Amino acid sequence: HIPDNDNINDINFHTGSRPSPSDELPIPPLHENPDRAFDPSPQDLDYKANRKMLGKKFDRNFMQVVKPLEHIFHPDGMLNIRFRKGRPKGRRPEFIKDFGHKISFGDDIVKKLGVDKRTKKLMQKYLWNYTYCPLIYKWKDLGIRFWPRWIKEGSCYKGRSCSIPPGMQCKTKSSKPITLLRWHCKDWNTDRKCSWIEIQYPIITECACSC
Amino acid sequence: HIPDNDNINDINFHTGSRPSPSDELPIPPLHENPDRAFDPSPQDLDYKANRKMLGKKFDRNFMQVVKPLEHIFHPDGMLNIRFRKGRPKGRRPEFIKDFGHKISFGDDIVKKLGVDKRTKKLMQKYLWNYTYCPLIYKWKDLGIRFWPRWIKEGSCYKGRSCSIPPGMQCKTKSSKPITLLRWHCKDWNTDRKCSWIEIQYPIITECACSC
Amino acid sequence: TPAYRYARYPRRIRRWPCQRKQMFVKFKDLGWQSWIIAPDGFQAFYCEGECQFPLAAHMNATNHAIVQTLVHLMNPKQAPSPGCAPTKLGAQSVLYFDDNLNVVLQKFPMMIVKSCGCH
Amino acid sequence: TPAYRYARYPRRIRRWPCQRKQMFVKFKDLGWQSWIIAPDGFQAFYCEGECQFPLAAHMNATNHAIVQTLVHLMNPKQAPSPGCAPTKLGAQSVLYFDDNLNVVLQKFPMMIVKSCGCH
Repeated sequence: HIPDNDNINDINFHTGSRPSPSDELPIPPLHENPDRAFDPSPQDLDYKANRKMLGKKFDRNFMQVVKPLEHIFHPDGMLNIRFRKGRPKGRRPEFIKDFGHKISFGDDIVKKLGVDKRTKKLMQKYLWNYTYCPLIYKWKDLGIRFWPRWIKEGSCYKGRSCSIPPGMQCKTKSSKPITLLRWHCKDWNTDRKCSWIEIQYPIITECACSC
Repeated sequence: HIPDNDNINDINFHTGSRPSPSDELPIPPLHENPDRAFDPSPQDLDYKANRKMLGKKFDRNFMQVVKPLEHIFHPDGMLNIRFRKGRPKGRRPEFIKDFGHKISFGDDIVKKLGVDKRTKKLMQKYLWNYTYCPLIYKWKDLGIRFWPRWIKEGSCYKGRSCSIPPGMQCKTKSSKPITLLRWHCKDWNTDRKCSWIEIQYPIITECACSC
Repeated sequence: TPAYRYARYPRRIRRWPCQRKQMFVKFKDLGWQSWIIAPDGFQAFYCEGECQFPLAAHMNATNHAIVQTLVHLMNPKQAPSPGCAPTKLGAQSVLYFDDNLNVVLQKFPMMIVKSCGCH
Repeated sequence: TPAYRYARYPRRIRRWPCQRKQMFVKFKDLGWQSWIIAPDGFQAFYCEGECQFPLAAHMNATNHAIVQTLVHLMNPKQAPSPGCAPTKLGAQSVLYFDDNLNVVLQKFPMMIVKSCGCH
């Protein structure tokens, strides 16, 4: 069955004859062919020209051409936490909102929390902080074939377990792509003209507690 | 390397040439050869003789010769919960004892629970109940080749998730063996004399919340 | 080496695709009736068959198997086609003599082939 | 059938035990340079070799493979010896054209053989 909008590059078109990607993050580093013939030369690294090529997609929060100061001061990354009124900024998770309801086992055994509304809210706030999975941002050098070459990668804080009872860990929940330029030689043939192409690089933007 | 106490039946002695068991519970039902020649006859089912064979190992709490009343009244099993002072009977889990400590992210961000000791104990009690994994006992008929043929099996309550955030489930934590008799024909040859042998059957005795 | 080529280039005949086949195992045939009390045997199945391009969807081929299939097609000398192996295995309960010569009932994982695929 | 016997009873020659071997895959050789931007190739490895009794510990044989090995030894007509297949596979990052013709960097799981065993 060949679909109407037949796209020969459609990975689904080739099911069984092409490998399939996964959405999982983080991704292992891209393995680079060490031959320097595939590197851009100094004239290809012109800031103005490349900046113009990216246009509006250039996002100074996530990419830099030279080694960022933040990387020099925080080489192991920076915790990205924002609190508001003593608990994490953002929407309250459903399980926090539902916390404190009657616990029932079978038909006749019921256990209540037994505290007033104000105390219940204090407890919810504590659990919200306890189960919160903050992001860690760390600058990474992708190498000369990417432009800009420094990007701010997100990862999930992996300290103590984020659940009660312990057992679950902070893991990737959401991501978004940032646009970069990649120096590419068609067919990996240096006789051909090499050029910059636009690519999408995934950045982890949210973490959540899970098994 | 052949050990001094060379036991030819030692499963480790045959590593690589024999399959290995696992401690996981529950176990799937034993598949029985349907040929009735391998069943005990009425004279082999004499209560007095078999009871004497088992001796002290007969445990009326876990085994019965005829269909138990409990099975007629509770065919889907009975929840085995015991509470004391409003929380589960038994030792307080470590993570409940530790609940309420300061939460820290990195070096300078710290969140406290902010309630008095009495309220903290109320919260701990609630969480203890919430994360509690009770046992369910259900009578099961093992068939005529086991004596007694009815045993009380344990399983773990699988309702809502037992963790905060949700994600973990109640799973087997501990088990103990009960001793039963098994009607066995040596080499599965009915020309040979068949007899009762003592066997150990695993019963789940404790459940805990885990990924 | 000749043997290598022998294994790689079999006679051009029609072969069956990778699939699950029956294999009823009688413990007595393996000499295991001395340590296994029950059951006396079980249906273990096994996997056998070819993994050739293009791999059908139900072959549950890993990404690596897809790559290897194509490498073999382009250049049989570089690699054989992937093997037909179990992709899912189920457990079997066995009543047997343990290390202490007690007869115990335990679960033996990964004893029965549930499905086969190209790996 | 003769073909069946042919596959099962190869010439009695010395064969290598199940092991991991190198297989460097160049995407250009597979015609994949049109949809894969980078890398230009990778070391995928593959598994090949015999699974004969007794299976060595590092073969990471499943319980089923142990049973099948013995069945084959006792009666080669009933089943072949187990296959040598990957027991552990690793991921590879790839920069490629997706369905929307955007060039994206994504993880492709189970691309590289880490270890082989009898399955």
